Amino acid sequence: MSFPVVSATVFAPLIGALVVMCVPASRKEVIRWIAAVATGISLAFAIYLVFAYDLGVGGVQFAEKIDWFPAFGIKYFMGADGISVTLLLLTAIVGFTGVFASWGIQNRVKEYYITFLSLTFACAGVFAAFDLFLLFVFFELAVLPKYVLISVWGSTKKEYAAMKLALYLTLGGAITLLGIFCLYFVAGINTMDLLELARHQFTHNQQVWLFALLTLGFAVQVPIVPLHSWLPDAHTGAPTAGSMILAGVVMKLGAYGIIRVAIWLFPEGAFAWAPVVAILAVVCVVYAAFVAMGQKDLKYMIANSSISHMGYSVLGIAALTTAGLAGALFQFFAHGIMAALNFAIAGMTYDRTHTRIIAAMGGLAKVMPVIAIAFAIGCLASVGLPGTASFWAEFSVFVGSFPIFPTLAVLAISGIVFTAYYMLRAIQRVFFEPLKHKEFANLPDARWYDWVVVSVIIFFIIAMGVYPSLLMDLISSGLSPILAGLPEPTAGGWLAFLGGVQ
Amino acid sequence: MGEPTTGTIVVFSVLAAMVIGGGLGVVLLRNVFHALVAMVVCFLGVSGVYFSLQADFLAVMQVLIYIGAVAVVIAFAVMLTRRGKMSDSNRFVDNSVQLVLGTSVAGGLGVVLLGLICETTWQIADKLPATDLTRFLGEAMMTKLPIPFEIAAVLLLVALVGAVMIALEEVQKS
Amino acid sequence: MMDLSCYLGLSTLLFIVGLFGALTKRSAVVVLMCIELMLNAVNINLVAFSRFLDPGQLLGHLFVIFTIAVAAAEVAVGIALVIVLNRYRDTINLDDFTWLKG
Amino acid sequence: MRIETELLAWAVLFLPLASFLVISLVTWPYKKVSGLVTVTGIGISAVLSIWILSRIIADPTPVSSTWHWLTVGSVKIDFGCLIDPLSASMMMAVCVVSFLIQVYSTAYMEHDEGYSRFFAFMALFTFSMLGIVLANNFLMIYIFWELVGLCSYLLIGFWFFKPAAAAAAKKAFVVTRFGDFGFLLGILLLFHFVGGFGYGEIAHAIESGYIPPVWLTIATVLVFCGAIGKSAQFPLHVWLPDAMEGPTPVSALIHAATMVAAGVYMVARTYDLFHSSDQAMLVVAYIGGITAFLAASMAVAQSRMKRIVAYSTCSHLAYMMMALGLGGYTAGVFHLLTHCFFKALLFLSAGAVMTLYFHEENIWRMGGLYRYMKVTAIVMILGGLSNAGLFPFAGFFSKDEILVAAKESGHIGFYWLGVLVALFTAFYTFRLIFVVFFGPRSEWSPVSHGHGHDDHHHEELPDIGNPRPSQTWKMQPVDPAVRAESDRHLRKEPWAMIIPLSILATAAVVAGFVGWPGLEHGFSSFIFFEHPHHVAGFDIPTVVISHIVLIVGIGAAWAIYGKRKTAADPLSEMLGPIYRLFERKYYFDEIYLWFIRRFIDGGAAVLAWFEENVFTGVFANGIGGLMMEMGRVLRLFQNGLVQRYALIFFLGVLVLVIILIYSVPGEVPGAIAAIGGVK
Amino acid sequence: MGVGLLLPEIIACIGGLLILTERLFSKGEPQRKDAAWFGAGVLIIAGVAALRLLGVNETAFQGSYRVDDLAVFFKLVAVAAGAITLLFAPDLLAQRGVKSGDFAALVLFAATGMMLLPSALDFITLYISLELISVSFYVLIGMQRGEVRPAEAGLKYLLLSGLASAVLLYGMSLIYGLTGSTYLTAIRQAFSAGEWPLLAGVGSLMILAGLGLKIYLVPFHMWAPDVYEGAPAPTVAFLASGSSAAALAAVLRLFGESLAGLNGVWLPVLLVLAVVTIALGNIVALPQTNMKRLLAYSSIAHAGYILLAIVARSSAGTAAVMYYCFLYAITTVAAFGVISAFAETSGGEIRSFAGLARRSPFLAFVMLITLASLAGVPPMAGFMAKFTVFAAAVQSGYTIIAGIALLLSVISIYYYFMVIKAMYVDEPAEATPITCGWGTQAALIIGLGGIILLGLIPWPLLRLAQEAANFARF
Repeated sequence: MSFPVVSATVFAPLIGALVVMCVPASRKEVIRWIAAVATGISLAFAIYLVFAYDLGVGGVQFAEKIDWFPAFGIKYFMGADGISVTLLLLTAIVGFTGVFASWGIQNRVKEYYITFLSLTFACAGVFAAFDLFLLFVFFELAVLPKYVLISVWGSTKKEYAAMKLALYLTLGGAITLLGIFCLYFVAGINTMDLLELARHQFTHNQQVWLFALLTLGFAVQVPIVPLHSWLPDAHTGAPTAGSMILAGVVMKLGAYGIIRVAIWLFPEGAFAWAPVVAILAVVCVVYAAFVAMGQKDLKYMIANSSISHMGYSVLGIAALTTAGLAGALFQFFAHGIMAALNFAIAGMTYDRTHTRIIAAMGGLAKVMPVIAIAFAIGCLASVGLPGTASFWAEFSVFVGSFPIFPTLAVLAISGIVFTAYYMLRAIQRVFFEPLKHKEFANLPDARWYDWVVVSVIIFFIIAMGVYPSLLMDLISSGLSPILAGLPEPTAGGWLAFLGGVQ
Repeated sequence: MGEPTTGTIVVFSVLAAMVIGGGLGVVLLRNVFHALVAMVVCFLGVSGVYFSLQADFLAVMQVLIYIGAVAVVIAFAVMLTRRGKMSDSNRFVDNSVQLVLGTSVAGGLGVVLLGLICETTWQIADKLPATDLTRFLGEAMMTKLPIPFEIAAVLLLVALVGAVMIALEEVQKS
Repeated sequence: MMDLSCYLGLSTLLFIVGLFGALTKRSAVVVLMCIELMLNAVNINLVAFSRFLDPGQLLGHLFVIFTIAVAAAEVAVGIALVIVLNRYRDTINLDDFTWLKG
Repeated sequence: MRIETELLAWAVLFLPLASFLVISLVTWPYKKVSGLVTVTGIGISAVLSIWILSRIIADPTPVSSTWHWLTVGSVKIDFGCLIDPLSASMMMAVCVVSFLIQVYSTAYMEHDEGYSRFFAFMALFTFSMLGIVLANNFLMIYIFWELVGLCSYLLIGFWFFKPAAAAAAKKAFVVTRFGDFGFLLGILLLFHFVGGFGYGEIAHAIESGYIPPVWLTIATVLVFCGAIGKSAQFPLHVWLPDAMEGPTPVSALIHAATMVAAGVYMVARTYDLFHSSDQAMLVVAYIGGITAFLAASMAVAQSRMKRIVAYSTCSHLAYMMMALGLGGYTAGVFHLLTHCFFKALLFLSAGAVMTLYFHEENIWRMGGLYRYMKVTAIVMILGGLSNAGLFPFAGFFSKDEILVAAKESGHIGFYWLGVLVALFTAFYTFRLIFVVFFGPRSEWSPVSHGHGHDDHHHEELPDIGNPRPSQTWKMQPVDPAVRAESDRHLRKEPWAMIIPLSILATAAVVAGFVGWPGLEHGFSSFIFFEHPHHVAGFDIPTVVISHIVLIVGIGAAWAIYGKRKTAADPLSEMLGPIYRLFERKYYFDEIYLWFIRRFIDGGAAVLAWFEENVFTGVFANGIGGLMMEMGRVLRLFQNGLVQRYALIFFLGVLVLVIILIYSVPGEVPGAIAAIGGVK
Repeated sequence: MGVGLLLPEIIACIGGLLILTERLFSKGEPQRKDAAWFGAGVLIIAGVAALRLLGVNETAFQGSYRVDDLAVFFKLVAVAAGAITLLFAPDLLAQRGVKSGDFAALVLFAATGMMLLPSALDFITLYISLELISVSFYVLIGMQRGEVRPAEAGLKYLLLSGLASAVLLYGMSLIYGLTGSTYLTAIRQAFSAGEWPLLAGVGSLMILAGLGLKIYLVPFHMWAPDVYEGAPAPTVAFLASGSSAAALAAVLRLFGESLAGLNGVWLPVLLVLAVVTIALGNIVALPQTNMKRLLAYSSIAHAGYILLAIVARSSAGTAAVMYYCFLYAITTVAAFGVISAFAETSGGEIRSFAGLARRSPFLAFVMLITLASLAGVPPMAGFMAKFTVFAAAVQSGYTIIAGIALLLSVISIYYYFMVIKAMYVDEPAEATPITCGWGTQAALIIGLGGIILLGLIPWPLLRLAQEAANFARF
């Protein structure tokens, strides 16, 4: 087997963590740089994958297979198809910038970076695993670091938030695990290899129920309303980089699971449940948007807006059309980096002003122009402005879902207005208007490491906004096998009455 | 094995009376010494039962061990831990719930077991046991069950040493 | 001679009496005594069975030998513990031993 | 060698973007350089655009070029430009006007610390508008549409530290976004039926009737929503007056050439679509008519210079919409082009007045300024005449064509509405001019704060609104001596202002001649829909009517304001409540605000409460707490009494035995098998 | 080769005797630890001897004793648990004035019992080995002096398991009476017809109750929390890991094989009790403030998981049980190793864990991994164990039961993570760093390595278990 690029991408942060373990806790600078290098290597590999992946060939490339747990036909099967590559890139970006976003942390730096790096590792692993068990292992692997990260370095209600997150995610994990057992024994071909499982023909009933079970499990992680209650607290409680990776990557794990496992293995089930999923998705979009509007705390607002944005993804998934799914996956990437940016900014302002209450800030743009501009870009990205990656994501979700669920799509699209409303209001109240407090008058603007975070993320936001096909083609090629199993999409199943465009 | 003769019936009822009476005595007598004596009576009754079952060896062992060892040890324990007036040294628990529930559970279990035992049919093998029982048992012990035999030895050792470890050094200390 | 169920009934009664005492008596020593009663009941069972059902092997007899030994051992240790507790707490009433709970 | 036209077009499009990038990445620390970059960048674009226009005039066959941009499943997305007479001339107008505004701004923004930022944004703004102009498919137009929205946000909120400006920027973006919501839906609907975004494809689909008529109408109306938002048509016009919080050049750019023009241009651009559905056309016409009247009437009662001009813009755009809705394609587009020039002129001159006059905006603090700023006054009067549509000014030709078109369309009601609006136009335009330049100086005129123009944005001048007799005595009249002193600080217009102003003035005067009725190869034979629409000559009655109206309007203005003594608006006395209605903009803002507060914010608050108390309170904490309580209760069984434990032990045994007895022995009892679940 | 089969037990037993005799002649100053380490060595040798028995598949002493891989596997569990315990025990006992010799000897005897029990193929051997374990533990629990709690715990354990063994015996006597034999094989044949009187059911239930006490089966679990809290940590470590494993082996033999004909009776009972056990263990653990009690309830919950695998009644299930026992043994021993390293002075209050990460990163890390493993967080061993168990349950069709169990297991995250929080988030009451003897360190490192390695490379051990399970029939 040639050099295991995928494993290298995934494991680089873990190795970094192990190295950090060996460094005395007092050498903070060294530790930070080790972390930066580790994630940097991972990022480099991820970018290499993006360009090395052969679209002509398609399918799973750079595969690495080792028997691990033969009793259950479990393999260590890592690989990369278009989707994995995209999401690995996302993870690498967020991980890399996350390291710099937490450069300012002084308290227990060593443990911090160990936790953070292992979290990055776990998330990356999910996207690269093509063995169901392995995927689940990475999935669960992420819970503990999240808990520690939030409960040790978090801020408001951190312990409550951390525990809530742990419980919710474990709940989701438990349901998923049950689903995995069922599908494993129902298939009865003694393998956890996704490719082989995808080839196996499940009966219609099996598909319907297994899809429901697995999706329910993954939905907690997405999160889909009403299983979302953990998210705002967790995102708010987490330290800056924690929020970044939570919103940027962790939220994607669940939705990725839905696509990679539930839909791929059980297309008919997906088709049967699509209307329900779609309705929930729209509820996410609109409900979360309104909740975000009602928030006084900046991070709570961003967190809720994240739920709203993931709603678009789920809608695209429910549409089960190429455009819809591609849009959903592109939204993973777009929202991933965009949310990371927003949380990074929220963190920077919090570090300086020591408040997150929107009303308490104001006029900061004069004091910290760079941060203000970055936040503006982040907000505009989340408004889905053309020129940012999010535009393409949302647009193709709309294109993909509109013919299937016209009415729901219209409701979802109305979200763009609300988003604009509260996002711009946030900018206005935080950065515009005259300076509210004199003591804010001489706060420092972005430091060099803030510059790294901001510039890297903004670069990708704009680059993918201008040249989306780089990832879109990867995603489409990754989707082709999944779509192959899907029946021909038709308007809204039993929800056709929602709008007879057909 | 034919119908029981009146003699056996009488003997059995006497023994039964000793056993049950002794048992009840342990539970009901207010003075713990009397309870102890009742227990001895009960044990004697049991060994009598063994005799009636042609288990002479066991009967003897019963007397030796239970009455010769167990009862004595318990007697020591009662001595060592005695306090207050003896006449009221063997009381029921105060907690009435415990009392009621305990009684009813025990009673219930008894009813159920007795009922089931009565309605169960046993395949009686009508043939007599070996004549020299002790020998038979000894051989069986050595051929069939050497392991339990050894373990029993270890177990008794453990018990002895353990008892010493737990209690004795305390005595020296204090 | 008497038939089997008489012996079984007898042993059951003894068992129940012992159980009753074990559940309701206050003094640890008496509870130990009651447990002994229960074991005796079992022994009656075993002996009766082996007499009536397999006179050939008399496994019950063998079993009884061991139960008697074990019973003795248990009593020894139990008494030791009771004495220790009595030394600390100046009581052998089980309902006083509630330091450990919850 | 000959350079391809589309290549030139791309150059025109991307030069402003380039200058934006250069400024924001490189030259932002150096004010002068940044200004220069934008001016040169857009200057070159202007030259190129004129060149392109000349080529198109020579050979009007449309040129287009396309890059493939993105493929999502079956969706193909192109990035292409379409150069035909319409886009070429619009491009020319945009570039030229924008260029002149940039030049003007170098003087206007001289003392602003955001100088570089300003020019960067202006360049981006121009780029976005050019994108709309050149777009050859709906998605692309939508993209640049949004970018225009972004730029307007950035520029209106340019002085973000002014609460009013920040609020106005947000308002503009969100309100137009509301229109874009419809626009996007329309595009998606069309795509759903057509399977593509290109104008060509859609036109073809319409011809071959792929689209059911009812859906066609719906789609068209939805697309028009976009135009309503951007062109500030009723009922989404509310953002427009607030948008005046931005620097004047921005207002000029927004209102003359770019943002609001985009709506009209889009309708003209996609005219196949609109023309294919009569109901949609009617909608356009009605919206236009209503807005034209509303805006004109509001303009009558405003007291802030820029707002008056802004409403005038609004009503003129509505005019164009009306024309397009009534099938007067050429007329509408023609008015769009001429309007670019004279409206830019009006704004810039208004800006000149303000910047020279200590950044005072309230016309009631002015008066008799003619003798201080003659050039400005003259160009403004020229612009005003063009605006009011006096022969032979540019406005005249286009306006008359619209009236003629209305007449021909048979909807005579719109004709008279147009006339009425013309009357209003004449009146408010000259109300403005008379109050500002003639008559006595207002006794509340501001005094100079020395030359410290840098900090002038920070202090908010008290807004006296329209002083009414009831209010006049409350004011603190300025001591004449002080005023005389400060008047000495009044500057003359710098050349950077004079030159653009005069160029625009010339354009405003002569631009109309290209549309001289009956002219061979005139405008009507250059830009037309389907077939050229030739007018033999002037439609005399219309000309007469419009001039009567004009004279009446100006006369009334003179009668009321020309000879006024006080700084009170006599009209408020005459009209009373109606005046108040005009002044308060028909209370649209109040109504909308009430709606938003009540439903949007209210709903948000309710849902936030719900989130906190139901999802968190009941679901999460509730279940957790329940578990914990169960734990505490069950814990009580573990009370340390060993006999209690024994009791529970034997209770367990007893219960099990009893269950055993009462359950069917043998196979696994049915109930339990059920628990076991299914294999 | 009768004796050869008994080699491990004999080694352990003789080791114990040697230590005792040495005690007689030595001054026995309490600081000596060598006896314990000697004991550990003996156990390791016994383990080696046991390993050599792998693959031999013989029944001896007229069918009363059987050595097959299943038995050997459980012997190994006992050996491992005992050896690790003996490594870290003396560090604590030395402070408590307990002669490590006494402790070691008793551990060896208990281990002997634990090694015999899985091989016992008739009631008598089974009962006597069980009692050997119990009696040794009465002493192990109660021997620590200078404190009353151990004695109280000891007495409670003694009384309850005395009653339990009375019930067990009664049940055995009934079965004996109905089948005329105490040999499991004979009993198996007797019930193979599937026809059986009600009394047989009662008897099997009584046996279940008697053994249920040892395997924490609700409602026979009540002793566990008190004993865990009262007894010294090393004792609990061995009790929680070894004795329940041995008892489970007995359950496998008895119910899986010899009472298979009666499964109409005990299968549903176990099914329900398993769920109840999981629920109760997890829920009552929530409000606990004492680490040892908390672990007691977690043991109860884990017993429930294991029961699911027993209920599955497939070779996969049996394998899962064995596998789980091994991993759980190591994990628990490690956990109590940490407790005995520092928390015993405070009686194991969770409060005393506050800020452990500052005071001793090593201990905190071990505890972290251990708790993660108990909580079933991959890639720790505990996760793999849970995985196999639930897989077995689902495979046998108990999908819904498994689902309920999984959901209940989510609760456990709360209390495990609360401890993690205490260790890593809270501020330490006193900042004095904690040092632990190298015996403890060695034990903990072994435990840590076991947890992580067996989690990452679960296959070899699981294969062993599966092969054992495949010919656990007799």
